[in-house]
Parts: sequence; structure tokens; C-alpha cells
Amino acid sequence: MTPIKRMEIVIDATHTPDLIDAIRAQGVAGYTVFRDVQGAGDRGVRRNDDPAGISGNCCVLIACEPGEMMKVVEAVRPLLETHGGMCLVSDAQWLKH
Amino acid sequence: MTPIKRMEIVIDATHTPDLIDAIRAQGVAGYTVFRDVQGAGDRGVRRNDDPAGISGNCCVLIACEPGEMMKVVEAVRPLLETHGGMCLVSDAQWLKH
Amino acid sequence: MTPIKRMEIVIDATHTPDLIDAIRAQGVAGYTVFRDVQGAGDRGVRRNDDPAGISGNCCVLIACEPGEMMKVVEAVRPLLETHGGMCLVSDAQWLKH
Amino acid sequence: MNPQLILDNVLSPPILFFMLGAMATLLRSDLEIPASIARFLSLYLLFAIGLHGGHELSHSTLTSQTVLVLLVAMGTSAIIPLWSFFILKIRLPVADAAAIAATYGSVSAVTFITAVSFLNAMDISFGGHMVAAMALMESPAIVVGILLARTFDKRSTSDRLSLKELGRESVLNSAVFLLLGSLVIGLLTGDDGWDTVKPFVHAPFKGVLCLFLLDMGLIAAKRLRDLRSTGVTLIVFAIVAAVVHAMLGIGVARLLGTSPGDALLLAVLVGSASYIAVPAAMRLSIPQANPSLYLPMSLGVTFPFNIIVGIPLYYAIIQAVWKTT
Amino acid sequence: MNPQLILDNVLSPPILFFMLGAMATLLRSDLEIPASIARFLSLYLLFAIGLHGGHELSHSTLTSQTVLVLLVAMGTSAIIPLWSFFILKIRLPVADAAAIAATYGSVSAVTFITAVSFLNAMDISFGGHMVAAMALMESPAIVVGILLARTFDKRSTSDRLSLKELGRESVLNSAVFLLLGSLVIGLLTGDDGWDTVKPFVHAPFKGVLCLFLLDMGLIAAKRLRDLRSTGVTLIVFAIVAAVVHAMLGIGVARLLGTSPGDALLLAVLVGSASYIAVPAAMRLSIPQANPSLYLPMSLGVTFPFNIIVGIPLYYAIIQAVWKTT
Amino acid sequence: MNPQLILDNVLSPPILFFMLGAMATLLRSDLEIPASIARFLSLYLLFAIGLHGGHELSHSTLTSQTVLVLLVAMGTSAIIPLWSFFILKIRLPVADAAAIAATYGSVSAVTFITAVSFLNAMDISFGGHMVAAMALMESPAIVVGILLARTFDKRSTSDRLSLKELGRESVLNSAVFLLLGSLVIGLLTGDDGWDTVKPFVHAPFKGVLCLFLLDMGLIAAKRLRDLRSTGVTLIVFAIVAAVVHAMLGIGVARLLGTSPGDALLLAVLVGSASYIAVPAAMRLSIPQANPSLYLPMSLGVTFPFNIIVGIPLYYAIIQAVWKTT
Ligand SMILES: Nc1ncnc2c1ncn2[C@@H]1O[C@H](COP(=O)(O)O)[C@@H](O)[C@H]1O
Ligand SMILES: Nc1ncnc2c1ncn2[C@@H]1O[C@H](COP(=O)(O)O)[C@@H](O)[C@H]1O
Ligand SMILES: Nc1ncnc2c1ncn2[C@@H]1O[C@H](COP(=O)(O)O)[C@@H](O)[C@H]1O
Ligand code: NA
Ligand code: NA
Ligand code: NA
Repeated sequence: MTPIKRMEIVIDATHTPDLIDAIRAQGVAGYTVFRDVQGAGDRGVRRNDDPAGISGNCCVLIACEPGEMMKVVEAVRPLLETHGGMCLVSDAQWLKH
Repeated sequence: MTPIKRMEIVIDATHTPDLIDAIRAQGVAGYTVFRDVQGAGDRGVRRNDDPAGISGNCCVLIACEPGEMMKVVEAVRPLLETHGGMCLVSDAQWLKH
Repeated sequence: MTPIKRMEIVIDATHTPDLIDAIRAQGVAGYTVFRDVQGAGDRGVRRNDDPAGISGNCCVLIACEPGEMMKVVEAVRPLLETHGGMCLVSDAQWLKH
Repeated sequence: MNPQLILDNVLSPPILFFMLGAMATLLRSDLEIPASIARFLSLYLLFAIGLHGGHELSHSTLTSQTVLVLLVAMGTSAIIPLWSFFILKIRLPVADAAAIAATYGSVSAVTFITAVSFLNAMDISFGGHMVAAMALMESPAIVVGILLARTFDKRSTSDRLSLKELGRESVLNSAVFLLLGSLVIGLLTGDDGWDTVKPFVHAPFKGVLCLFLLDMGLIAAKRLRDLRSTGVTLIVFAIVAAVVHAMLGIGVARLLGTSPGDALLLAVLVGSASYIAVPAAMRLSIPQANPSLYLPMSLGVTFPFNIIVGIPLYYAIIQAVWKTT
Repeated sequence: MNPQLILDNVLSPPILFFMLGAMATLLRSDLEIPASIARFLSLYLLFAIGLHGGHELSHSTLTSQTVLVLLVAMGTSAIIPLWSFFILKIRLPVADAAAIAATYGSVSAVTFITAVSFLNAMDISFGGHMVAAMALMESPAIVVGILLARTFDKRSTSDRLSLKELGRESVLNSAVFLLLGSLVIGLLTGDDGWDTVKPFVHAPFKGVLCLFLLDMGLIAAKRLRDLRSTGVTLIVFAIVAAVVHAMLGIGVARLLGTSPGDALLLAVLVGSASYIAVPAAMRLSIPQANPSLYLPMSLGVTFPFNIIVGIPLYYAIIQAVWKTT
Repeated sequence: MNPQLILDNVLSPPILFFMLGAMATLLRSDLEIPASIARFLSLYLLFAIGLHGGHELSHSTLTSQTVLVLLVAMGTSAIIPLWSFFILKIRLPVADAAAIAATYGSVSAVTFITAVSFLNAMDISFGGHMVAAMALMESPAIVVGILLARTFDKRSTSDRLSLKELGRESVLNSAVFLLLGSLVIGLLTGDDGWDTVKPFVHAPFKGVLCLFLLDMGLIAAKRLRDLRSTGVTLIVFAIVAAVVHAMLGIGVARLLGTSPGDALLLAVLVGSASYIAVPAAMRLSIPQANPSLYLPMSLGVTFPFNIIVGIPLYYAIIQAVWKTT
């Protein structure tokens, strides 16, 4: 097992494709997406219930090399600034298989 | 990035509104809810498959200030005592944006 | 609160039952399953969109005793070797209730 | 009793799909209906039954017999939990006994529908007010169940429980609310309303029921498996309660002098157990009660028993009784 | 004005289900339609409206009046955002003003359908080209809204926005794309195509609409609650805009000499606000705009106002005007 | 060959919706059908096809020709994987070759339905036993594919694989199980059963098919994009296999002396590739095989080729052959 950075980003469902483009542009090829996530934060309650599909969130989980972490964070930051959301980073071990 | 406590609580879908009321009452305004989660624990397998909707779980993710953490935990505890479920707490960094 | 190992495993939806059998065989009775998860990794993009249901992932969250961790990891490893996926392990505190 | 009746009943698509679903579980097929679809199918059924019942009601005149049937139906829903509770309390904790009792006081809408199909297939008429009877039988059982739990074990009910909450659980419960709401809308909009919704709620109804029962078969077989570990007593209760309560329903119907069709529907209402509205209400208001007892009993035992064996059995009895007297 | 019209309109199943949904939210019932189902119901409605409209179009001849109506419809969709923007900008940031303006320039397909049902129920005829008018009114408002935001506040629009993007947001937006696509398919396949899809898109349409409106009632009541905290000005705007724009629609219809049926539909198109296509486009292209303003205004205020009060009110006015002259 | 045939086929709503979906992907629209809905639509189609086929079967008499057609159909499903495997093995690892081979031995239910629509639109009759042929063609290919993988590369198949497992994968696979189960129920309940489910499974079928194909168009275009990176050889295989196998089907039909309608259906069965049942089974039992080869080939190439070009092409050939002799 090797040490790795575990990032989890909650963002507007509408802007998830932009987020994925941004992290892919940093060379990140592995990520996991949880759809239809609800929540609340600075911009109020997001119930994922409207027919336009703009009140839902996605949660994107990224395990990346400690060295890559900061550039991913910097790629994500402008999106969160414009669209809201959150990004948490923690330490984990990656099972090599 | 600032240090933060990352709490994740798995609870009965039926009682998720109570959980959210309880954490809101502690001044927590930010949380993320994953719906239609299945699982198993002391109370057996929960397949999220019955028409009454009582066999599903929700997972609630809360990033809160380290100082707030204990009062949230105390607010959550009685719910878990009555209804089962689980609460994990870990350390993470929060991306300020 | 007691220290605990937090494992999260992303695997092919098709093979999730095998994964659960494998961890149950190690005496793990508690786990949480997130269905309909999308992602990308070594084996390409998994959009969870085909009618055969083979392009989706599941994410399984397991909180287990530090002592049990390695045997669970070893039980999981062969499945990840054959089917792909990922397994992260981190430290957390478990709220006793 | 006529075994042909059971066979005819079993050889209808809804029952066969239920059995197909159960087979899929037993043989470990990976067949699965997505959870959101299953929830939608059950919303559709409640919506359709409500509108249909409301429309039927808008045509039926309110006789004193009708009123009596409605009152008696509500009464049994309130009384059944009482004896069930005291019998179950011998073996089980208060919370579990109360929750199971409430489950058996209430009704299963899909069992009711299956009985309606059975009557339709045999060209036997029945009154439009029976849907109203069904809609009215959900709430009393919930209220009585909660009161029993609260009386015999204070800690078993949810803290926030007030009288206001009680009313809420029993009427605002999503299943009860949708059923009653659709019933009232069907009643208010009468024939004109019915004409606009009929192609959606009437013609495809049986087909949707087949898919829903396929899913119920899948689930029921899983629950039955879970239940085996809890011991056989509860399985026995789940069958005996169905038969005894159905006999009660038949007896009452005879006393009230209803038609055989209405008698079967009353038998099925009294003899069935809820697996949507009441379990949802119990989970909220008696959280101490173990849902892996009350749900599997009603879904995994009473429900299949009633739709496969119960309906033709009760009808055979009704035929015998109505003939002799 | 005839209060009977309002009452008749309210007593139709779709409106009653909308109110049942709103009641469920207000009384805190746990009734809920799964998100994926709600999205599917709205896809179904767009698919059905598109095919139906395409089929109607395939029968109607392209007169100069028809062309004029289509052009005027697109024109109002482009012009309404202009004045709305400058009025809203007095109180709101540029991004919010532009997004709300676009929302009101565009149309609500379900309001349109409800008006169609209203006309059908009263046996009043209308032209098949009105669905095309609706389909064409989504995009201009989106384009104008984005251009306004970009002109008055560069930072408010998404970086990647080019002219190509602009076209994309307004036409490839999922709701617009499905509606236009189905319309074209309906037009291309004519009567033969219609015969094969009709049993799916026509007969059950009203019933599906009831379920969709039940969900809209649930959501609208929640949004209205959210909106209260933002102050009453926007609620007032949401009602005044509906009425003023509808009057504009009626005036234009009168000038063009349309039938009363077409006039009502034009009034409803001009007077309604989008809650699917435009909000989705605004979220993408004007991310700075607060979605908890533009969505609740159109979904929680303008939409219920139009379907409950607006439609019969506009029609009463049309009757009066068309009679007098 | 008559280009009008292709055009007529393309101008039907199902094909146009498939193309609309593909266009949405190519133009990067955000149109999307929720995953649970797509899964439900495919369950509905299997359920409906099964019941319909069962009902047809209950009317057809079992002639020796019918039996022969069924046997031959199963035979081709078992034999096609053999040569496909050895051809594919030249370029691909054993696991991939075996999985693709199984995919092409089996059938695509939706291609079959599209061919049925084509025949209906042209008023050409065909035998009720062809649905049974389809249902019987899923399993042999799965069994042969697994055996090939296991024979030529022990490590490629799942450890737990026993003969019992083999039967299970091929028959208890959710798609096969639902199709066969519905077929048997349709057969058992005959006309009475059919009457009750018909309004749900028959009338709206074509409309649902349109929505399903819209989704398939969305997906197929994505897969085709993925496949381009793997090189053009597999794309060529996916088209050549369709045509060659369809010719085989036509040849066999001629030898058996079937009607032109049955010949087209046999051609389409033999020439199509599975994208539901077999991929699901391969993922489980040959986990080493890369699903981003076998799924995109059948879903992104063979399927669109068959429904757009193949069906009219095969029919033109059948017309020519049946005329000359
Ligand atoms: N403190 C938090 N803990 C967990 N999730 C959060 C938190 N703050 C925000 N979120 C998530 O991020 C989404 C957008 O947040 P915001 O932009 O602050 O409204 C919310 O809807 C939540 O799902
Ligand atoms: N050790 C565990 N690891 C992960 N999830 C758990 C664990 N224990 C319980 N859970 C989750 O919490 C739910 C309720 O647990 P319980 O009350 O123990 O039955 C389960 O259905 C699981 O989803
Ligand atoms: N670095 C990563 N971070 C997050 N999720 C990943 C990562 N790598 C793989 N995954 C997940 O695991 C699944 C299978 O991965 P793979 O076998 O590498 O294709 C992917 O579809 C993702 O959902
Ligand atoms: Na009962
Ligand atoms: Na408008
Ligand atoms: Na084939």
C-alpha cells in the first residue's frame, strides 16, 4: 500500500463535466463520480428535485499522488469560486493491485 | 487550506430529516446527502428495496470546524442510539475558495 | 470514540456481490454500498449507461477494527486484480453508540 | 371447496409474475427492478386505485348499509391491533408487538386489487364504496398501534410524538395521503375527470400490476429467507392472522347482508396486512420496533398467502355460506 | 369576468393534483416522487408535445398569418428580456437580472399544455402551428439573456462562452433539443408515424400530466417557501410580468386577427416563464446568477398563477375583446 | 435493391429517434435519460416481447418445420461463436475473442423488434414461433463462449465456474430469465391473460421503443467514439459479421422453405449481436475480457448497422431470392 491524497469535491451537477475536464487537463485519469447528491451550504438547500436538473450536486472522489495534489487543487479552485461547492483533502493508503 | 473535521453518518433514510434537523440546530449549515444507500450492520441487511421505503439508508457528509465537532457528535448520538447507523470522524483539509 | 480503519472500495457493479461475499467471509458484518457510481480509471470511462448494466461501479464503505484490516485487504485484492477498481484505506474515529 | 378456483387464480398473469419474481430470488438470478422504479410503480398503483375508487364513489348512492360497512371497516382496523398486540406481547417486546399489531389491523392495497381482478374475472359485481373502505382502514390501525406502544412502554415511541404528530403520521403518511387525495380528486371531478385520466390509470393498470408483483415476488422471497432465522412462530402468526381475520370479515359481511362480492373484498381487507403505509409510519413513530419483523411478516408471508391461496379460499367459503342461508 | 371559468379550470384533475402536491408540502407529508422519475416525466411530456405538434404541423398549411405568428412569437421572446432586464437591474445585480429576464422571455411548456386542455374542455379550436411557436420561443430569450449579462458585466458569463457556445446553449439544451427533435420527427413521419406512437403519447398524456403536476406542486410550494426570505418584490414581479406579458400577447393576437383559441395560447406563451430549458441554460452560461431567484420565481409563483388563475382570466378578457370588436 | 426500402425504414419514428440520440451525443447536447429509467425501459421491452411471443405461441401449432426452425436457430447461436472465436483469436487475447464470439452468436431483441415493425409496416406476415426462436438463441452462445475461453485459457474464466454455474449464467441472467419467464406466462395464460395485459404491453410498445432507441442512440454514439481508438479492424468485423451471418440465416431459411417474413426474422436474429444478456453474462464469467470491446462493437456498430441498413438490405435480398426460385 502506498500513501495517496484523497480528494472529494462536491459541485453542482451542471458543472461536473467542467470539473472533470479540468482535472483531466492536469493528467488525472482516475476518478469516481457519485450522482444525484443533495446538500446545503452557503447557497442554500439543494434538493435535487427540479425538472431543470439544476438543484442537484455531484460528488467526485479523486485518489492522486501527493505530488499531483496541489495542481489539481489549483485547477478545481476557480470552479468552486464561481459555482460554489466544497473540496476536502485527506490522507489515505492506496491498495496496489 | 484549513484543517477541518470530516464526519460521515449512515442512518436510516426515514430518519435522515431528523438528523438534519439535529445538526442544523447545532448551527451546522453545510452538509451533503447521498440517498439510496444500502448496507448491513447490527440490524441486518438493508437492501433499499421495499415499497414502504424503510429498508434504505442515507449517508450524510459534514465538514465542520474542529471546535464544533463534539457538539455535532453529541447531537447525532441519541439518533444513532435509537435508530442504529454509524458515524465516522476523520481529519481533512478544506479548500478555502 | 474509538480508532478504526475506514476502507472504501470502488468496484464494478457486476462484481459487488462477490466483493461482499469476500468480506463477509472475513467476518465483516458491517458495510455500506453506494450504487450507480460512475468513474474512470485504467480501464477507461465507466458511464453507468448501458442497458446490460455492466458499465457502472459501486462504492463499498467498510469501517473495521485496525486488527481486521489486513485480512480484509487481502480478501479484496484478488477481486481488484481480476476486475479492476480501487481500494483506499484511511484512519477514522468511530462513534460508539 | 373448489380447487379449480385456486388454479384459475394462480394462472392469472399477476400471480404468475409474483411467482416468477420469487423464483428469480430462489434461483439466485440477478433480476432486479431499480428502487426508484419500484417506488414509482407503487405510487402509480395508489394514484390509479384512488382515482378509480373516487370515480366509483361519485356514482354510488350513500345508503345506510354503505355507511355501516365503512364504519365497521374502520372499526375492525382499530380493534384487530388490540388482540394481536396482547397475543404477540407474550413472546415479543412491546414495541415489536405494537408495530406488528398495527400492520395487521391495516390493509394491503395490492391484495385488494388482486381480489378485485379475481371478481372481475368471474363477473361478480361489488360496490364502489369498497375502495373508500380500504382507504379508511389505513389510519385507525396506525393510531391504535402507536397508542399501544406508548401506553405499555413509554420509551418505545418517538420523543416528538404529540397528538398532532399522531394525526399526521396516520393521514399525511405518503401512501395514505396519495390514496385519499386521489380518491377525493376522483370524486370531485366525476365522469369528466375520469375520462381524461382513464387511458392512463385504467387500461394499463393490470400490466403495471404484473411488473409490480414481479418486484414484490423478488422482495418477498428475500424477506421470507430473512425471516426463517427468527423462528417459525411469526410465520404461523402471519398465516393464522390472515385466515382468522378474513373469517371475521366474512362474518361481519354476512351480518350486514352484503353481496358476495363485497363480502370477499371485506374479507380480504380485514385479512390482509399493510406493507407500505403502516411500516413507513411504524418506522417513524415506533423506532424501537424491529422492521425486519413486521415487514417480512406482511410482505413475505401474509401477502403471498392471501393472493395465492387466500382469495379463492375465502371466496369458496363465502359461496358456501351465502348459499346455505 | 366569469368566476365559473376559474372554478371549472380548478376542478380539473391536473390542477387538483398540483394543489394536492402543494398541500403535501405545506402539511409536511413525506410524499416524494423519485428524482429520476420526475426527470423522466418531463422528458415524456416534451417528447409527446413535440410529436403531437409535429403531427399537427404536418397537416396545417403555411399561410402568411401562420408565419407572422411564429415570427412575432420569437420576437416577443427576444424583446421581453430587454425591458425585464432594465427593470430588474434597479434592484438586482446584472447576472441575476439577466437570468430572470431570460426566464420570462421564454415559455413554460406545461402551462401551454394546460391551456390546450382548457381549450379542449371548452371545445374551442386552435391552430396546429402554436406548438411550433412554443418550440421557437425558448432559444431567443436564452441568447438575449446571455448577451445582456455579457454586455453589462463581463465577469458574469462563463469564460468559455463564444458565439458557437451561444448557439449551442440555446438549441442543444436538452429540453429544447428533445422538443425540437420530436417536433421534426412528428412532421417528417406524418400520419403513419403518429399512428404508431399515438397510443403512448396521446391517450395517457393527461394522466401523466397529473402525476407531473403533483410533483410540481410539491416542488413549487418548497420554492415559494424559500422565496419568502428574499422579499416580496420578486413575487410581485413574477405575477405582474405574467399578466402584463399575457396582455401583450392578447394585443398582438388581436392585431394579427387570430382566432380566440390561438389568442389564448399566444397569451399563455408570452405570459409564462420557463422553468426547465432556460434555468438549465442560465446555470451553465451565467453561473454568477443565483438559481434560487430565477427558478422559484418561475416555478413557485408564475407557473401556479398562470395555470390556476391566469388561463381563465386571459380567456375571459379575450372573450370580451373579441366580442366587442 | 430498392433504396426506397432503406428510406422508408429510416423515416420511421424509432429509427429517427435513434438518430436523434446519436446526434445529441455528436453535437454534445446534455440530453440524458436517467440510468434507472433506461434499465426499466429495457425490462419493459423484454416483458412485452415475452408476453407477446407467448401469446402468439399459444396460437401456433407445433409443425415439424417450426421445430426445425427452433433447432436451427439454437444451432447457429452455438456454431457462430466457434468460427468467430478462431478469426478473432488471430488478433485478440483468448478472453476477448471468446466474449466477442459469444456476443455475435446471440441476438439483439430490439433489432428483432425493429424487423417486426418493418414487416408490419409492409403487411408481410411471419410466424409466432420466431419470438421463441429469439428467446432460445441467447443461452447457447453464452455456454459456447464460456467453454471456449475455459478451453483455450484456463485463467480467463471466473474461478467459481462449474457446470451448474454455466447453466445459471445462461438461463438465470436477468434478461434471459425475464424474457423466457414472460414467454411462458404468455403461453400459459393464453387469450385471457393477453387481454388483461395487452393495453400495457401492446399499444404503447412502439412509443416506448422510440424512447429506448433515443437512449440507445445517445449511448451508441459514445461507444463508437470510444471504439475508434481501438482501431478499425473490430469495426469492420462488426459489420462483416452482421452481413455474413444474416446471409447464413437467409440461406438456412431458404433451405427450410420458410416464408419471406420468417426469413427476414431469422436473418436478423442470426445477423444481430447481443448487447444486454451476453455482455452481462460475459462480465461475470469471463472477467478478463475487456467490456470496452465487446459492448461497443455490438451496441455502437452492429446494432445501428442492422436497424438502419441491414433490415431493408436483407429484405431486398430475400425478395430477390424468393422470387427467382
Ligand atoms: N460544510 C459542508 N459539509 C458538507 N458539505 C458541504 C458543506 N458545505 C457545502 N457542502 C456541499 O457543497 C454544496 C454547495 O455548497 P455551497 O456552494 O456552499 O452552497 C452543498 O449543497 C453541499 O452539498
Ligand atoms: N462497520 C460498518 N461499516 C460500514 N457501514 C456500516 C458499518 N456498520 C453499519 N454500517 C451502516 O449503517 C447501517 C445501519 O447499521 P446498524 O444500525 O448497525 O444495522 C448499515 O445498514 C450500514 O449501511
Ligand atoms: N485514482 C482514482 N481515483 C478515484 N477513483 C478511481 C481511481 N482509479 C480508479 N477509480 C475508480 O475505480 C474504477 C475502476 O478503475 P480501473 O479498474 O482503474 O478502471 C473507476 O471507474 C473509478 O470509479
Ligand atoms: Na387487516
Ligand atoms: Na414568456
Ligand atoms: Na447473432
